Amino acid sequence: MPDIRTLLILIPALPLAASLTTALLGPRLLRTRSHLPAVAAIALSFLASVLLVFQVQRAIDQPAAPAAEHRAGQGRAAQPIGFERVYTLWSWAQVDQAMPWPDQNAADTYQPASWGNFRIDIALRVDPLTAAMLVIVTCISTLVAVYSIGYMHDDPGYWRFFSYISLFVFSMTMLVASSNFVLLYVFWELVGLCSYLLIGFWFEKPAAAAAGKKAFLVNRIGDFGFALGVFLLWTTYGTLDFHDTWIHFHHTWIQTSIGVLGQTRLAHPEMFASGGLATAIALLLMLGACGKSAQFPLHVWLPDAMEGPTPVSALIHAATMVTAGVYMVARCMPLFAASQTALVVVGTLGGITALLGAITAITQTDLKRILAYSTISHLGYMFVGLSVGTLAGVVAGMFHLMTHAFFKSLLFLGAGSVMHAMGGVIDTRQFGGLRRRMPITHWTFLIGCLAMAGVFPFAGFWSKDAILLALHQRASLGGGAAVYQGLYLSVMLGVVLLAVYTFRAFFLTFYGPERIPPEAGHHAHESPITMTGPLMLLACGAFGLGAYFEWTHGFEHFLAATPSLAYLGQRAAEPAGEAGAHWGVAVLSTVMVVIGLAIAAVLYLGSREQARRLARLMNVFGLYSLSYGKFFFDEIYQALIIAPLVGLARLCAWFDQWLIDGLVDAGGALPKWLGGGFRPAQNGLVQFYALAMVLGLLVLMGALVF
Amino acid sequence: MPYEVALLNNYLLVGAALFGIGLVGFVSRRNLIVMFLSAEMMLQGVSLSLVAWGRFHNDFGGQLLVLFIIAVAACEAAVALAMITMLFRRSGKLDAAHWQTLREANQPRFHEEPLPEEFGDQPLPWPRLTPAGIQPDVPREKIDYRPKV
Amino acid sequence: MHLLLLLLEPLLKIAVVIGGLMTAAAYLVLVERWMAAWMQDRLGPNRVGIPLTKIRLFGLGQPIADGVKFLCKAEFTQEHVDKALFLLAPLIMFITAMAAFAVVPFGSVIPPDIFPASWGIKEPIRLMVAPGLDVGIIYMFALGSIAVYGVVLGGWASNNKYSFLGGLRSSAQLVSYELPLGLGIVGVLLASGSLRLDAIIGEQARTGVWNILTQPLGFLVFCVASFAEAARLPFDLPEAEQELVGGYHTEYLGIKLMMYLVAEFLHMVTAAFLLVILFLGGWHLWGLTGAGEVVTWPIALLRVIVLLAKVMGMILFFMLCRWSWPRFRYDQLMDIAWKVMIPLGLVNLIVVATCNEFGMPLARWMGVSAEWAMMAAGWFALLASWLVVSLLDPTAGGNRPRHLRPAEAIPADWEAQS
Amino acid sequence: MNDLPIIPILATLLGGLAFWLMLPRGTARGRGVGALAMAMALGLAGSQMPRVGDWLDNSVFFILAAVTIVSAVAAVTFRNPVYCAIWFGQMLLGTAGLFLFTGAQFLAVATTVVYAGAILVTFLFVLMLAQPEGKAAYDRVSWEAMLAAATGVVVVAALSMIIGRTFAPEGALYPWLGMPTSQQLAANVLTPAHVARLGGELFGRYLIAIEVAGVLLLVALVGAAVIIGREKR
Repeated sequence: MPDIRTLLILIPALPLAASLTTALLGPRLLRTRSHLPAVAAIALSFLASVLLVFQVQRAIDQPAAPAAEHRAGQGRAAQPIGFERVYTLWSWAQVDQAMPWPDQNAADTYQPASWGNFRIDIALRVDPLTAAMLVIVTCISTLVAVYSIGYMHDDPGYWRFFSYISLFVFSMTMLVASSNFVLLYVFWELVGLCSYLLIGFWFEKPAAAAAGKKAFLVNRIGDFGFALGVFLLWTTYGTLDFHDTWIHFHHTWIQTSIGVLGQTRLAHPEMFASGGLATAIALLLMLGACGKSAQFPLHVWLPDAMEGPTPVSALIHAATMVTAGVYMVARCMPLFAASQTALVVVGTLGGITALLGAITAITQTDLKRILAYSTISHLGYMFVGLSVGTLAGVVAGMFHLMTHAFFKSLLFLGAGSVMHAMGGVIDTRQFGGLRRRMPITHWTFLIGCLAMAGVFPFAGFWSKDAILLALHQRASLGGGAAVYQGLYLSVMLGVVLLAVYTFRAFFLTFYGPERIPPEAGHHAHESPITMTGPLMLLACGAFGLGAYFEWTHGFEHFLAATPSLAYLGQRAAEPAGEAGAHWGVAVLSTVMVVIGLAIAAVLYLGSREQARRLARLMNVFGLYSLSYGKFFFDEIYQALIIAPLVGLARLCAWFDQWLIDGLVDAGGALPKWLGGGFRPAQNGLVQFYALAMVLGLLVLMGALVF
Repeated sequence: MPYEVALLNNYLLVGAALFGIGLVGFVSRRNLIVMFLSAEMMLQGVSLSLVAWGRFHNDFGGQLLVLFIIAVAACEAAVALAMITMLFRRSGKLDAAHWQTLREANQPRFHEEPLPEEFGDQPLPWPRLTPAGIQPDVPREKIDYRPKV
Repeated sequence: MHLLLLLLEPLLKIAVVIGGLMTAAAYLVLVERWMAAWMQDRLGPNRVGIPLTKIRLFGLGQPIADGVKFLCKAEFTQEHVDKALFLLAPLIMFITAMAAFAVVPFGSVIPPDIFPASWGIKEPIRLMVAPGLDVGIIYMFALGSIAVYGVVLGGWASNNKYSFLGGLRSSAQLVSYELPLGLGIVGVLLASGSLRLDAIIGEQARTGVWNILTQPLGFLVFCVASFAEAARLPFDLPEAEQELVGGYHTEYLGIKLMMYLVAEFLHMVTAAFLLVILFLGGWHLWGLTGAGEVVTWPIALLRVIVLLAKVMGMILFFMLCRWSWPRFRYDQLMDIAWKVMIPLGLVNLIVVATCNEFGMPLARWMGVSAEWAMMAAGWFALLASWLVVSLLDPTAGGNRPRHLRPAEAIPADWEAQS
Repeated sequence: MNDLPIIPILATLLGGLAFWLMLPRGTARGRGVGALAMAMALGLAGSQMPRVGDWLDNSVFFILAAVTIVSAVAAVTFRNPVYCAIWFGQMLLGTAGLFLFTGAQFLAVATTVVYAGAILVTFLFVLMLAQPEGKAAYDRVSWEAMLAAATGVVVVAALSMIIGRTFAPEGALYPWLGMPTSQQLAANVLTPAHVARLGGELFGRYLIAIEVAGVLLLVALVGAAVIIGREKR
């Protein structure tokens, strides 16, 4: 069994190699075989991730590593807790003493001498959080890549697609495996780039190009916040590493730097910044997460991103990339935990997003868009879970992240299958009753819907339940309890909406009279095995994964070995799990789901006349329009931000064109005008040139003589 | 003045004179071939000085430098004659002033003053021989016309 | 007194050389005519003897009569010629031809002991006009290249198409054949290590091996090239009577024509001298002349006689060749120079250089002395080159008139295209 | 102002005037005057030059120098390019003589051989391309004859001034210029084994340079062939 280091390097390296290979050889050599390197590399990457999880699990079970023993007792480093390994491959940049020691902080004697050394190591880390993310990412990627073989089979950009997908897998795995904020930021941007490339994969299509651009620009806002957060981190902590840095010197380990999320700092919470500074850092990081994970003010790009190929929607815009924000918040939980305000803000944003997405999803007619809003909503749940700020909350959020990855990619791929069969049509008004034509898609989609709606015992039930439970517990404690109570209620309400829109989409697609759009042509049949195979595998995951982990508590225990979360668990007074509350929450949520399911069935399984009537009724107060118009976010942004900016840009353009360019042109005209005076010298006569040379010679000789 | 110094002095003066004469030729003459010869003449002037200095310093370096000058002059001759031929093929004359293509766009061409009449292109007469029979009925100009030998 | 003596010696030598050469040239014309007559099985000039008597003296008076005739011709300059250059051209030709003999040794030395002691001559007197010139052979080359001007200028100044064609032909021919001429010499220079002709003879005499024995290929190349340089048949295209009515001297007559003709003969004599000196050992003859610097006067005399005899033999060979081969066509002439003689000269040069550098190891390996090794290499090179040349035959290509196929034919509007 | 060098200045000015008169200007007027003035200028200049050695040396040198300079002037001022080439050839011979006079035997003959070949080809070009009678306008009319002559005179005057200053008796630069004795000269640059020493230097100290010169010749050959060959298409 390969060691952890090898596995950790292999996981990103294989997709990178595949990406380069496909990019270089794809257009000429591989062509329709372009999937081979990508699928093979991602599958191997998945295998390596699974092995890595086993290695990590074994390391957790074993006593602390010998190296750690050596480190123990040095300086202020505490006995390490949890499991983490950092492998520094090489140093990318190093500037010693890039920042002076802050005098006002002189009393703080914890800082080692290397404070302010700006160094960026290409350092890979592995801890349970990373390992879990790696498995989720590579697993979904493998299945989606296999699915894409069928889905993209006659696309002219076949090689390009697989090159991008491999590049994305590389970036995403590096993102979760990187061990400092700079690398995190770099790969954060790189997944953004992949997202942009893949949204605009069919760049000839104006809508796709515009959607790619929009995603990129909206993400820039978030990334701006993220970058500011990183700067603030640097000025606050004097390092950007997650981990403590040790060097081996004279047979002893010497701690040279205390990482932002290093063991030492975790063991001494007073070393974290506090107050306004902590809130600022957390909120800036949260802004980045909002952008990447499509949270409330910045969620507008995700529905448009559905212009990309459906596998991309499934992989990037449902299962993996959009969860990068969740991962980041989970990773930086100690920083968030340092500020109660920040946690409340995160929770509020998540709650707003969850409700907003759910309400919007109810009235959408585009199948993929319904799923997109649902994704937004679920991401909101995850943030709500994280905002609890306890181990249970974080685990619940991450648990939901995992189950959501499975059932949402299942649903997206199912939608893709439908879309494939319908010849690219995805508007639910144009087709229906497909259950007989596409049985496998139908059944797997059903499982996905059940899982998403959170029906017992499907995966979604358990993770959603965990979030609700964590909220419930938190609400019973002090400090913003009212906010968490509100969040709890709104999530409960969201569960109803969730069930409604999920089954609305399901019924609209697979029930009712059979309708097939003319575009479908001869495609209107079940999809090939490369597409249905992943569907079935994902359905298995969506069905059993939640229950398995809930019963074994495997996921929870595994994640709890992550150092930062472990300290969180240690510190926070974990309220004793009251079985009654647990059961109460579960029953309540199940009731909610049943209500929602019933509403959907009544409205959409039959004649759908009620649905129309209800829509008219709702629209009396403009509610239907509000939902159908996606709360008019795009229009509001257009009016409030884009239009003033365009005006400003026009002003700048005028300024540039007339004043700046005028000055520059004047600067250019001056030599031209001066040169005009010398033009006669350039008369093309060789003799004249020779004479000029002689005159120059004479000047030189004159200098010699006189 | 000692012999060696006088020799050097005189050689340098002759070299300078050759250089100057070649210079005047290069600047004023318009025939490409004559310009080429003038350039060579300047090289000769320099060569003369080099040889004299070499002797004055009791060193072969001057002579060897002249040897290299000869080599370079040979290269120059090869390339220059090739170019002269090409230019002649294009324009039909050896006039350096004809080739003003590289002048600035708004600069006028070299203005050629018309030659006085007496230097016009007069045909060379054929040798006048005693008529041996009836004179052919051809105009006189045609008989006498003789652009080139 | 010293200065006068210093001047006297070369002046005396110059006088002897000029006088001798002029006479020799005149009588060589006679010899050539006899030779031609002999080869064509007729009598040749045999009538002119002592004027106003019946004494014929085998026609020995013929050159004198020719000279008198030339001198007495009307000195007529045509109207259409370029008068200055028309006069200058034969002068250049004649002067360069004469001046070339400044560095030619006519023997080795005159020992000082035959002069009266009162004359104060201590050093042996070298039998050449300019013994101090260290660049002898290149000097001859320089004069040879100046001589071309005589031909070209004469052709051009005559203002006559045939003359001009002759001049152009001659310049191309002479420029082309200067290269094999030089290549042929370089081998000899490598072997003897000097540019002086007397040093070259001395080296051959010292080793006793004439250069023709070690460098037959060089001799071949040099011989052919010197035929061409002297514009002797079969290389006499510049003045081919049948084509150019005499070439560059069509318009010449009288003393100017004589200068041309004498100069041509002198070229042949120069070529013969050079061949003898460079390749045939000069004044050296095995067992007769010795090899040392210091000689007694009979040996000195013998050396002069040997040298002149060899030269006479070469001249006869030249004349023999004249009536033995037809004239080359012009393209063949050029092919021989560029495709045969220059490569052969290069081969010779490489062989000689290799022998010079690795001669001793080669000889040791072959178990013979260095001279024998060089000879073997030289003759092997000759045979191999001869084989290669006769197999490939670079000059064979243009022997038939080429008929232009329609595709190759020049289009009617070629002028507009070009 | 008594030490103003009257005669050299006069010679220079006269030479410039003569040059202008002799250059082709589209008219034949004044050419004879120019030639006369040139002869006077050269005579004046020669009278100011220091003597070299005994009368034989002197006469040889001054004859060679006169031939060279006169030929050079003629080569530049003759209208017929054929004559220009001939005069140029004579100038070369004069230069070769000067080389020989200063002991550079090899250079003398090498100059003659190489330039005779090169100039011969040039000469043929003249014969074939130029209008041989010098009838062409560009042979008849110079470009800015006066300006050119004036520039030439200034250049020569400046050069002569520099030379004169260097060797002026009062400047007396030459004592420390390291003048070799005649024995040293005879052992080195005037050695009887002239060519051997020259060759030794050439293939010893200047080996790289001679290789580079060879490459340069090759490149020039190829370049000339390319320039000519391209035009034929």
